[in-house]
Amino acid sequence: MDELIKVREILQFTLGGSVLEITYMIASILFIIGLKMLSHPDTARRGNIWAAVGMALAIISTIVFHQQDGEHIGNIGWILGAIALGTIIGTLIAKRVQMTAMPQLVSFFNGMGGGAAALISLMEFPHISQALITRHGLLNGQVLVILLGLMIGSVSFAGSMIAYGKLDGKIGDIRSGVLRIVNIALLVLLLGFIVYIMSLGQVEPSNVMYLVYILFAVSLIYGVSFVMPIGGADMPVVISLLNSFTGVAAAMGGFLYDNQVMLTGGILVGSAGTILTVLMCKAMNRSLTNVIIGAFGGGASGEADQDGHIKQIGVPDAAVLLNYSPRVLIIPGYGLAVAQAQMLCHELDKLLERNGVDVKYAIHPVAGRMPGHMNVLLAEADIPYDKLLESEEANQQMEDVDVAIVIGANDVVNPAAEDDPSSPIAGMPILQAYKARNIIVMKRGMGKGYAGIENNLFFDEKTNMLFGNAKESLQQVVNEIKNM
Amino acid sequence: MDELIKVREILQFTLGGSVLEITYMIASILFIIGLKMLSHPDTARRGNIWAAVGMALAIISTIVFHQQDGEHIGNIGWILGAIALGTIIGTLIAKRVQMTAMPQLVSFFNGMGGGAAALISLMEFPHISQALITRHGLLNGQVLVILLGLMIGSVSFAGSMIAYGKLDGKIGDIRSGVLRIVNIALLVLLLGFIVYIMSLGQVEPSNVMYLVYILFAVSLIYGVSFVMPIGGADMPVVISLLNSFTGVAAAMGGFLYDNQVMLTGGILVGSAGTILTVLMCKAMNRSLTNVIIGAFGGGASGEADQDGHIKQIGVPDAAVLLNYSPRVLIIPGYGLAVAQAQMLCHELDKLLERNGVDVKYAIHPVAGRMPGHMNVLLAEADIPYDKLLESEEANQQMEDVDVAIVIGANDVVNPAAEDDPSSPIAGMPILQAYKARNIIVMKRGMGKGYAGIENNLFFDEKTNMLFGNAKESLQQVVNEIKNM
Amino acid sequence: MESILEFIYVHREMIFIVILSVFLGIEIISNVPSVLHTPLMSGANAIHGVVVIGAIIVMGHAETTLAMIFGFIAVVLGTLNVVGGFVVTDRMLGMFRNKQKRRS
Amino acid sequence: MESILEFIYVHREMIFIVILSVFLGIEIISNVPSVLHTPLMSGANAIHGVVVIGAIIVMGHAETTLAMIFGFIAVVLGTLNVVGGFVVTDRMLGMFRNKQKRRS
Ligand SMILES: NC(=O)c1ccc[n+]([C@@H]2O[C@H](COP(=O)([O-])OP(=O)(O)OC[C@H]3O[C@@H](n4cnc5c(N)ncnc54)[C@H](OP(=O)(O)O)[C@@H]3O)[C@@H](O)[C@H]2O)c1
Ligand SMILES: NC(=O)c1ccc[n+]([C@@H]2O[C@H](COP(=O)([O-])OP(=O)(O)OC[C@H]3O[C@@H](n4cnc5c(N)ncnc54)[C@H](OP(=O)(O)O)[C@@H]3O)[C@@H](O)[C@H]2O)c1
Repeated sequence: MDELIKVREILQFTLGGSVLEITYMIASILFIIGLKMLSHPDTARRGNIWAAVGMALAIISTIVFHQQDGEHIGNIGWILGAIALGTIIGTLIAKRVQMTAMPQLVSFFNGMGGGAAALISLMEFPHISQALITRHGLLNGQVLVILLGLMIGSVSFAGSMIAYGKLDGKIGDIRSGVLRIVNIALLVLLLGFIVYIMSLGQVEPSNVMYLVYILFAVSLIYGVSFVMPIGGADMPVVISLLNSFTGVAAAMGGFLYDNQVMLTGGILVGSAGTILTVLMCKAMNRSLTNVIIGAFGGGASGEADQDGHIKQIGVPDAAVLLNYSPRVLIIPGYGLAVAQAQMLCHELDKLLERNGVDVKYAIHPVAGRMPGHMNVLLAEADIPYDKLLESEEANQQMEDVDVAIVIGANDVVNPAAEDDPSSPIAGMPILQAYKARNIIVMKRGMGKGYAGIENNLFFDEKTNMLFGNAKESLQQVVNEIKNM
Repeated sequence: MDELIKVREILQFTLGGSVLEITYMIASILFIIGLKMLSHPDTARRGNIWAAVGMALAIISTIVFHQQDGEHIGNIGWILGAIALGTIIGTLIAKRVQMTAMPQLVSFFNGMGGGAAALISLMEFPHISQALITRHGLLNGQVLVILLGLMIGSVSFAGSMIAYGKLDGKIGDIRSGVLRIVNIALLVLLLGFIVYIMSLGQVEPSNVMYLVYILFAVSLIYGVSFVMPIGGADMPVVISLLNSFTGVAAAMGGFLYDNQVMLTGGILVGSAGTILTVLMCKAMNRSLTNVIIGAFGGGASGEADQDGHIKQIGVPDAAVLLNYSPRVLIIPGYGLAVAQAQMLCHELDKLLERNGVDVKYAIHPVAGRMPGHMNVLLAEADIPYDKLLESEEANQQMEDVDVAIVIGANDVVNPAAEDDPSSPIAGMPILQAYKARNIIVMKRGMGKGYAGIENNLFFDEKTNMLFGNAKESLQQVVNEIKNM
Repeated sequence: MESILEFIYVHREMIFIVILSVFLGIEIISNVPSVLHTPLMSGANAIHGVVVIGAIIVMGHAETTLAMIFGFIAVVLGTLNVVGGFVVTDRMLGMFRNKQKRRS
Repeated sequence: MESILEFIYVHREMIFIVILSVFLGIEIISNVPSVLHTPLMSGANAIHGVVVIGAIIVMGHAETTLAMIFGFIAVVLGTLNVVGGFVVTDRMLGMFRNKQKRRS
């Protein structure tokens, strides 16, 4: 029998078909190599380009060679039009957006992929193989693949849009315990609904399309309510998770069309994305469940004693302190990114170096709002790579640091992570600025960081607060030092 | 048409068939996990067991569930008998053989696998699908897969047997430039022969079986002549290479039977084995071509000036020197392994430690005759892991070492690797024993090491030779120290 | 149950591909430094835009107007994902490419 | 030429499996410490003993005596490869298991 099948497949063989398969193989190899290169600093950019080349190959080859039941791809004009449209819009958006808005952009593009996967499922449901239906009714693999693709794609689409809105400041957080229960209920409902549809037996798929639309709608709702209660600070993790969802949705398409490049591409991203999500959580010292279920920050917890007094410092004093210290460590945080003060930071650093001060930067892995945020910003300002210390290294040297300047950072230097087990950030590895001989904190006021908790470092004996927008404060300090 | 094929496959579906496929999937997963765990020291042993479980599953499931054209596996009695026989012989050999004979054993078992693959191809050639032959003659994928499997399997079988014989001292090296040319000619001949068979057109496979037997014979000859000129010291590399060959041969069987567990298992080993081969070469600072083509050692090259005088040392003096030195470094080599002196070494080390001497071991990656040889031996003697220094670490500390005792090592401490660009070991990273304040060399006489070259270290001012079998010399030194 | 087993049987090779891809994805990523988390996420994001191929197939065989419209939207969305994803990743990596080079 | 393309077309899924396995094998091994080279080689050696499955299939469907004899030999050889390989690897690793534990 095996023979028979092979022979049938052989009869189906066409030159174009095999060229298509070969391009798909090449594309998959390029995806793998691209992903591999993307995970090493030196080769990352080239990796991205290789993957893009693979994608272009796969798309072009599909348009030229793909056949279904002996028919070539039709509507080519419209297809090329749609691709052109997508390309133009995509490039424009991607090129125009500010570096600080990168995470929401990734989320937006991710949502697009999810949406495409959902639409494909919607379109393909009525075309389920008659032979399969005669044999098993709707209880067959094709239906399962289509419905899962629909559900996962829609959740990914809706969730990504909400994540986008949140990061863009358009949507606030809804923190409510009820939503969590609703979410579990919705998920059960969705899965139950898929089982229900599949158990309908020998029906004509087009007759139950309304059920599929309901599934689509509920999935969208679930996507929204899944992301809604998660805090904005956790969005990078959520995006990474949704990213792997879209990967799986794309892979479902691979099953559907017996298309191995969709399958490998999708599953690679699905598994790599899952691991990446876990790695991100680890970097913030949290578990994935904690991110999804336990909303982070938001007033209630972590009551630090606010009785302490804070000590302010003037710009001239700060300048003197910095200029006459042998070793200075700069700790940048989210505030520096918002204030776009990275160039000034570099100016300060060069100035101090010229005056014989040893200046280093301490980069906390989750400083800012996305992983690698600080590295990207400091790199943008041309700060040499060898000046950047990773957390552990910085902490080892902290006791020898004369002045630690905390610029717009808060949570990442909050000693509560080490002292206070009830704190929402308890256990997160921090930069131990409190160990330095002197600390200067530059921020606008006594505003809280993303975790929304008080920071005892600001009340420390050794801490001097320099209030004001990071950019202005830095400018003043720089001017002061120049005039000395 | 796609539909049609799927439907045909569906008709072919049986419960047993799907159980078989599921076990194959599980087995493949276990292979992957096993291999992964095997490459980390902490999990290696468990990894081996997981892989073995996967194999057992795959074998049992094949016997129970496999069907071909609707027929189950027959001759079960004979099959079980063959398995029992293989198991008994395999276990006995594997358990009885000495640790020092491990590499030849691996080679032997590898050859068995290659032989099995070759036999399968021989058996399957007459059964090539009639439909394929009608369509393309012998120029089809099945023939290609069978012939490649035959060739690679036979080469691996014959090569492994020769490697086994060499390591076991049963076969000497034949070093001749002619053999190299013969080898290239043979390889071309083999590939040409495969092309020739495939171009025969519409013939009955059983009518050309004699050609296949010729291919088999020539492949065996090539396997022999491929390994023959390679020096015994390079056998571990060759075995690793042949190991990956057998993997590929097994994968050919996977293509033939549409059997994914054979495919994944075979290819995994094929690719992992290739990388491993490259890594091994790197550890010896050589390239793969250099191993295969450039015969190593063998008299002619590397004329060290033998005019220098050697200085001998007596056992009592050696004992005193060791006992009153603050820091001693032991450099074990192949001679220690042959003399089985690892236990005594540990005794010496404990004795010295008790007398306040700091004793460490320096492990060169290619000391001995297989990678990790020294680690295994020293571990066998219960020497704590933290006493073992890797090459680089040891070299950094070498200048502070009061006495370096070189026990049965030669090439790995030969300064010619650094000084003499014409030396066959030029460029290999060595343990820089010559930097130590004093050197004691324990060996039987002025015999050469595997590379077959003179060692200037023995003529060094600071070197003291203690001639004798490593085990006896060590015993004497230990006794002497005990009596002090 | 039987229909699930049948699905597995018929798609056994696809399932092997899935298994291998899962492990490969994990292996490839598991040692990535945290600096690269964001660009890597973004690059991976672009790769799953391969779903656009499905959209092209749908559209290429669309018969009804509805299918055409949905297909068109799907192709646009998929292309956005692919093109936007790669371009944005490239931009991100462009930021610290030069610095990283010095490191090696 | 056409028959090669046809082979690729018919076995496309198998070829994908090959591609993925190749990358996976490389990824898994690439960071192995040199101490483990020998046991790893030996363990990998045991895994390709999976060829014994092919031998079992041949023997299970053997019709002539010659096929039976060859099949029998193939199964014995394959089993030797599998069993011997795993046992010898286990023995090797047993030697330094305890030491290695302390290390972590
Ligand atoms: N990197 C990631 O991947 C990632 C992802 C998700 C969540 N997070 C979370 O984000 C947080 C990052 O910590 P962080 O220390 O970098 O930042 P942070 O804890 O969010 O604190 C930022 C501080 O900057 C100050 N600030 C804001 N705008 C400023 C301006 N223009 N000039 C000067 N100061 C300004 C704010 O105080 P004022 O209002 O008083 O000025 C605020 O306290 C962590 O909780 C982390 O877990 C990070
Ligand atoms: N580890 C691997 O994976 C591997 C693989 C392939 C090749 N190799 C090669 O093997 C060599 C290993 O270097 P090595 O320094 O360990 O060994 P070596 O260079 O082969 O030297 C061994 C020395 O031990 C002495 N010896 C032999 N039996 C002895 C005994 N019973 N008691 C005392 N001494 C004895 C011999 O001298 P006497 O005859 O004077 O006693 C000989 O000079 C390198 O060239 C390496 O590239 C290693």
